[in-house]
Amino acid sequence: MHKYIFKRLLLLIPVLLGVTFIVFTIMSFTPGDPAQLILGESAPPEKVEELRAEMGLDDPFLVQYFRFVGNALRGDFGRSYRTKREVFAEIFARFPNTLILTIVAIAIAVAIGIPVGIISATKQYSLMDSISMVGALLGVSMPNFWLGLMLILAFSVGLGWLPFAGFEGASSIILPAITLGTGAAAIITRMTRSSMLEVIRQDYIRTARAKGVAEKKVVNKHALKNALIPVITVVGLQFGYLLGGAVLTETVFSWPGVGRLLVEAIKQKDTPTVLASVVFMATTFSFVNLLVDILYAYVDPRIKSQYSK
Amino acid sequence: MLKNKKFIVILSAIMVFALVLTGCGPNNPEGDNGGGGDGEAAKDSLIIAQGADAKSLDPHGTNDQPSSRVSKQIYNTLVEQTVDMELVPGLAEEWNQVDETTWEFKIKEGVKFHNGEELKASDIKFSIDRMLESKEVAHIVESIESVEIVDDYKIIIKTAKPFGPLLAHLAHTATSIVNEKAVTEAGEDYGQKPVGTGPFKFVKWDAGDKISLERFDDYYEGPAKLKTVVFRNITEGTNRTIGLETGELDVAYEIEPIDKGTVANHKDLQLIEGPSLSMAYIGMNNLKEPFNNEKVRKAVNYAIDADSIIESVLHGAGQKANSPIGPRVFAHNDTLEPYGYDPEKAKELLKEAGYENGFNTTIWTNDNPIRLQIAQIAQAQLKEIGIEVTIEPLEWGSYLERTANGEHDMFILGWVSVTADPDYGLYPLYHSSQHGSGGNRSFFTNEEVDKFLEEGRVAIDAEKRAEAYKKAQEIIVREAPDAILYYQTQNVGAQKSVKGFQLHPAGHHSIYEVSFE
Amino acid sequence: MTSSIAEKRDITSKNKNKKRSQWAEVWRRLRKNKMAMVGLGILIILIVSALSAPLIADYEDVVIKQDLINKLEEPSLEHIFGKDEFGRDIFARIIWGARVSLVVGIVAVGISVISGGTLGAVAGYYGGKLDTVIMRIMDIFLAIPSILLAIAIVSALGPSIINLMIAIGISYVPTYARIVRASVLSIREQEFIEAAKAIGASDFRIILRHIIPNALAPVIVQGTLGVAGAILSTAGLSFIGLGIQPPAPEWGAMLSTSRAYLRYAWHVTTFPGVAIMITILALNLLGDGLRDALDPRLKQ
Amino acid sequence: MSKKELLNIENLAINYITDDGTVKAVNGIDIKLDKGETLGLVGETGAGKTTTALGIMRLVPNPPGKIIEGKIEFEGRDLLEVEEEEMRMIRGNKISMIFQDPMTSLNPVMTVGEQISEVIEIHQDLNRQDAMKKAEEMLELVGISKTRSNNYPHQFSGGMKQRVIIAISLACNPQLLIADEPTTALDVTIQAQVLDLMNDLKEEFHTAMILITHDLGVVSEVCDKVAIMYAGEIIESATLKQLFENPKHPYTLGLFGSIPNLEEESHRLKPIKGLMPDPTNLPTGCKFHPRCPYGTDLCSKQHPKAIEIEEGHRVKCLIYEGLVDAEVKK
Repeated sequence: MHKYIFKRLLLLIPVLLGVTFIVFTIMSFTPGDPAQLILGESAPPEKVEELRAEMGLDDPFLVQYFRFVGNALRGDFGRSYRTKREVFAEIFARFPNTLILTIVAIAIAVAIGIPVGIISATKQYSLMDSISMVGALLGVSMPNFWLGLMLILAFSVGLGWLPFAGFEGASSIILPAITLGTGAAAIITRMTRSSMLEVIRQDYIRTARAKGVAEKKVVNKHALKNALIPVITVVGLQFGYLLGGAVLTETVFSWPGVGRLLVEAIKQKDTPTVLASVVFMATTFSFVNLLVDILYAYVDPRIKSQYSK
Repeated sequence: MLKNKKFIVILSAIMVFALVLTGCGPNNPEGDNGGGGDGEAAKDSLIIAQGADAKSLDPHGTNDQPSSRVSKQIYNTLVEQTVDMELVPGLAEEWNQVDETTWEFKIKEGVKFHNGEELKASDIKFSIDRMLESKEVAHIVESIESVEIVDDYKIIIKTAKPFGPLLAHLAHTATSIVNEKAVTEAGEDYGQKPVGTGPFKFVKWDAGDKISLERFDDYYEGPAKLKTVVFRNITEGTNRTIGLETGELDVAYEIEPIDKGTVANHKDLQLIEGPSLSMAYIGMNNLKEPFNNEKVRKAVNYAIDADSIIESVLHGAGQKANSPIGPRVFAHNDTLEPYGYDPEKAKELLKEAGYENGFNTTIWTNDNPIRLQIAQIAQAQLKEIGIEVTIEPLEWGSYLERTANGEHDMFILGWVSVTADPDYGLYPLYHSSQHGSGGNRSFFTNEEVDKFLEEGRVAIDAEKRAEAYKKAQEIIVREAPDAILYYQTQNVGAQKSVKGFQLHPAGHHSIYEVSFE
Repeated sequence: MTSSIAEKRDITSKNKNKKRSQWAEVWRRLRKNKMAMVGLGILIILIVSALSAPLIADYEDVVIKQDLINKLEEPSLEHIFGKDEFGRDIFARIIWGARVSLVVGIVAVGISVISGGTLGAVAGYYGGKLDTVIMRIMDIFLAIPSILLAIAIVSALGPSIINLMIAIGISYVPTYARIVRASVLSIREQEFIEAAKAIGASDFRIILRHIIPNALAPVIVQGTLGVAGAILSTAGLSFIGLGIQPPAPEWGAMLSTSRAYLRYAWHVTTFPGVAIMITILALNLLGDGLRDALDPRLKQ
Repeated sequence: MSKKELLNIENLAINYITDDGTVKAVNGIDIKLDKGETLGLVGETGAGKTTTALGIMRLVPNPPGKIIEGKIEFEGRDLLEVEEEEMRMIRGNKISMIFQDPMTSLNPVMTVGEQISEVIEIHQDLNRQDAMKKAEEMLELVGISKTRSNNYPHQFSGGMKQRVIIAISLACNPQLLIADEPTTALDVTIQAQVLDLMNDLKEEFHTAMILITHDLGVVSEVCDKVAIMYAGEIIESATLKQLFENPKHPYTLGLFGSIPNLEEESHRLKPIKGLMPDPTNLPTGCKFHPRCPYGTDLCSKQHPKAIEIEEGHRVKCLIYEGLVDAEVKK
């Protein structure tokens, strides 16, 4: 198992190299001159040239890339073109906000999705099942920025219960997390339901029933653990998806997260910020994947024995 | 079983890591952010929302509006510009012009920086030298050749050539005076650790979220009335209004046009409106067919109904422009007649120019929603005279780069004459030396205009300058290198309990006088 | 020798027959799924109205023609969905918007299916180093959140309908590569592939004729849901200012540009929002139905 | 009802109601079983054997399955009448079942020890540790080292898994064991071992057993009585001896004809022609008539009654009702 984890961590290196290379390429070979952007709408060409040279933008592409890699290996991601701030400090200030938003959102999604999915699977074709499935379908169908705007109107303007924006204490996370988590909740509900329906048909569930195991226990002990295996994958995938997709929610709620920083940085061709944010995201994403795989092993002994090999 | 234990250890390690990370997030619930106009007696904390986070609080490191709005509270400039655009002493007590290129400034004594240092002539020399080194703001002070320290409270500024608008430039927020020691100590991180002489000192910056300032008790003009000021970053325009309504914000900049009525009619809120120094225009590439033909450019001017744009896009928050610089800017030429909306005349001009059947062209814009709307209206109106326009939204980066390269046909941009001096408002946009990235993206070339703009720049005598600029405006409007649309009215929404808030036409409003009733 | 070839051929042709009847079987099962048929029905209505949009409203005179005096007009008999902030008929824009949204969704998914599918098929079929290289590259793409990849690509290429489709398409390539690779791996081991190899069919032919049709089921399901995802992604991109060029009507852009009017003119956001929801709902219902219908374990 | 009688099924009918039509899986069957006795339930795939077994356990999946009528008397009580909770206390305790496929019948995420001890915990008043101890004993009993009780199913071979299942089913010393083709999924060599083990344990615990199989060879080794099922009906039932020496029903004869017999010289196997009828569309009259070499017009119209031709030997065929004239030969 250790060996497996080590191997996976090792794999992160080529992935990060690849990710940065792709992003660096996109940032370098597309129109838009960072120097021009820094200097704004009125900047004499010589000034722009001067700044380009100073920023090292005139060096060959590969030189620039490897300079970045070299510095990054020493923990130096450089300074933002826009804010002049150390990119690492900036991201470290904002990434946790995105992470906490995503974690709360996924927690809400799991807390809703799994129980509702189970209930709706065990009571297949019941009213409860229909209601939750319709709810789940609406959940995945709604553009989430729209949902967010309406939640603000309902809970901040209408009822005055919750803050409308920003990160001002614990209550401000509720609306953005719901906005971000709704889609995932819906997907997890559907996945849990179908996985549960699948598992409940299995022979070993029949065996359990034939042993006289109470129905409740059949569901919670025998079926659930098996049904969770594909659900864990989905939760992991959704986590990654939410982490990246948080940008819309962050914009609606003026959430000080890294998604908004990244979009802003992409638009402003702030390459150091873009690279560092993507590295952070990709690393987190890979960690989540690893966590999912470890959880797998925890739930499914077959997979565990595979890892040990 | 043992394996399970290991698993739990790993899992908890990851959880702890996540918690540590998240623990770094803000966890200081704002104590008193309510009080939507209910007049709490002791309220002395102001929360202001603007649409973007400041980039840097190093005034010499950036020249963007969101940063200036915060910097304005932290720093002072030698000369200051009142809300009526009058130049008054700031850190300089008085000044006089020794000769055409030499200015002597006497600096106020006893001015303290937030770090306790006293303001000395050396700080001013250091600041101006630093500006000259800065890529971002050097153009504002580029006329300055040298700063000489006479004594601790007297300096002499020399310009290479006579430079008329020097005082206005020294009032620009980008010429804020910084403390040499603080800058040296903070090094590259100065943008996050600003130290100025202003009425509020910097406390904390939650990146992307808010900047907290605190009253500076040793402010040389006496302490401000508010104890703390927080600048929050609320991106969505409609949400700023919502924040005012819920009482979570005290002041919100740039209320969306559609929301103005809501704020104005709200029992606890007030809408403060006033002129600004910004102008919006549709540029045309004067080097490219068919816009190299003056008649075509004029036809475009006649075809576009600026009033309907002001009405539907800005909900009336604008004034039809008759010149590239607005009435608040020095030497605005108020005798010029704006092109009226006259599609018939436009068609006639097109016919004269040989485009009886119109032509196809493109209009570029960035993703600014106002500009996108203008583009759509312009598209519809130009269609009336037979010009088929395709709208191409571009990313800001490529927009700047490609318009600088002259790849465009038409484009939409705006310009703010921050210094309220025509040099700032006209030179970059219309002088032939500024083609492309310099700011003249219409590639307008007119020797006479060049001459007048240079004249206005070097002349010291106000009347002489005014005359040159008025003539320049006349030619520019006549030759119509672009279609000037409107001067934008700026607005701010605030709780009714907020008193003493005054709009500054340049967009960065001083909070010094603000208080709660 | 000859007999063995004949035999193999027999197997392949039998397999083909099996295929045909299999699709009939899928359709039979799908038809019985009421929800899936509702979804399919909605989609057919959408497609028909998208195709007949020019008959319903003229693009130049209704869809993009502004009427600033009557902007934000409430729904009425004449304009059943009301008018938008430029005084354009929302109903007409939604009908025309169906074209844009469906085309964007389908083409984007087409791009990801074709490129992802090819990569996945090649990786799965040849295995070995080629597989490793392709899949590692896919892993790299997967590690970049897809919406961010799309944002980067659109902002690099500039927002236009084609770039939007390319961006969304590329960002989902790894998903399809993985799906196709997985099913190819399982199909590769099956006997009829051995048989086809034995009669000397080229790799290309085997992939095209045997592997791809057999790997189609999961791709169809994922693709149906993918169209829904692409429509939502387009809406999201519009929201952060990377949508398609105005004044072309696209639901996401309609929804996001009119969000400022949400509180004052309910109809301006409601109709495009509902249009998106119904479409996504229909695609999901159909996708779920297809999943069930294509799942051999449910055959009983 | 004799004192020895354990199970008495009368006129049991089970349907599966699907969109494609109603499947009459079990169609009015009667089974009697005494304590300690072994009944072989023989038939082709789809004859309704497994459904019968699930019916006894009351585990017919509902929907789509439904017990339409009949009674299942176990120790004198009709199982179709008892409460679900009580039924649960019977399952795994008084009646237990071994399923066909050992590969899928064990929960992959629980250790085999847990899976055995669970049944003990439910039905016997033992705490977890004691139950586990008992489970380990059971493992030893079926020939698996108790050290492996912490292992998961995937670490066992098919035969071993079936042994685990046998351990589960016998852990509570049931009165009746239903074994649904317990060896079909196993290798031939393993089959014999597993069968022997079951037989030994059954003898040891005095358990009655219903052995579901399509293998007459297995039946001859293990069973006391045999019932032949065809299309949801028992068409012939008899003692082992009666049936093997004197099979009556043309279908039974067909079954014998389709297995090679080493003792008798026979030149060719005679498989039963045709296929099992479509369960949603069963033939009228005698269900076997389309495939029956003696089938007549009447066979397609009249449903045969069960005729007892000697004590304990019942046949459902119009020939033995005297309505069809034919001489049935091997």
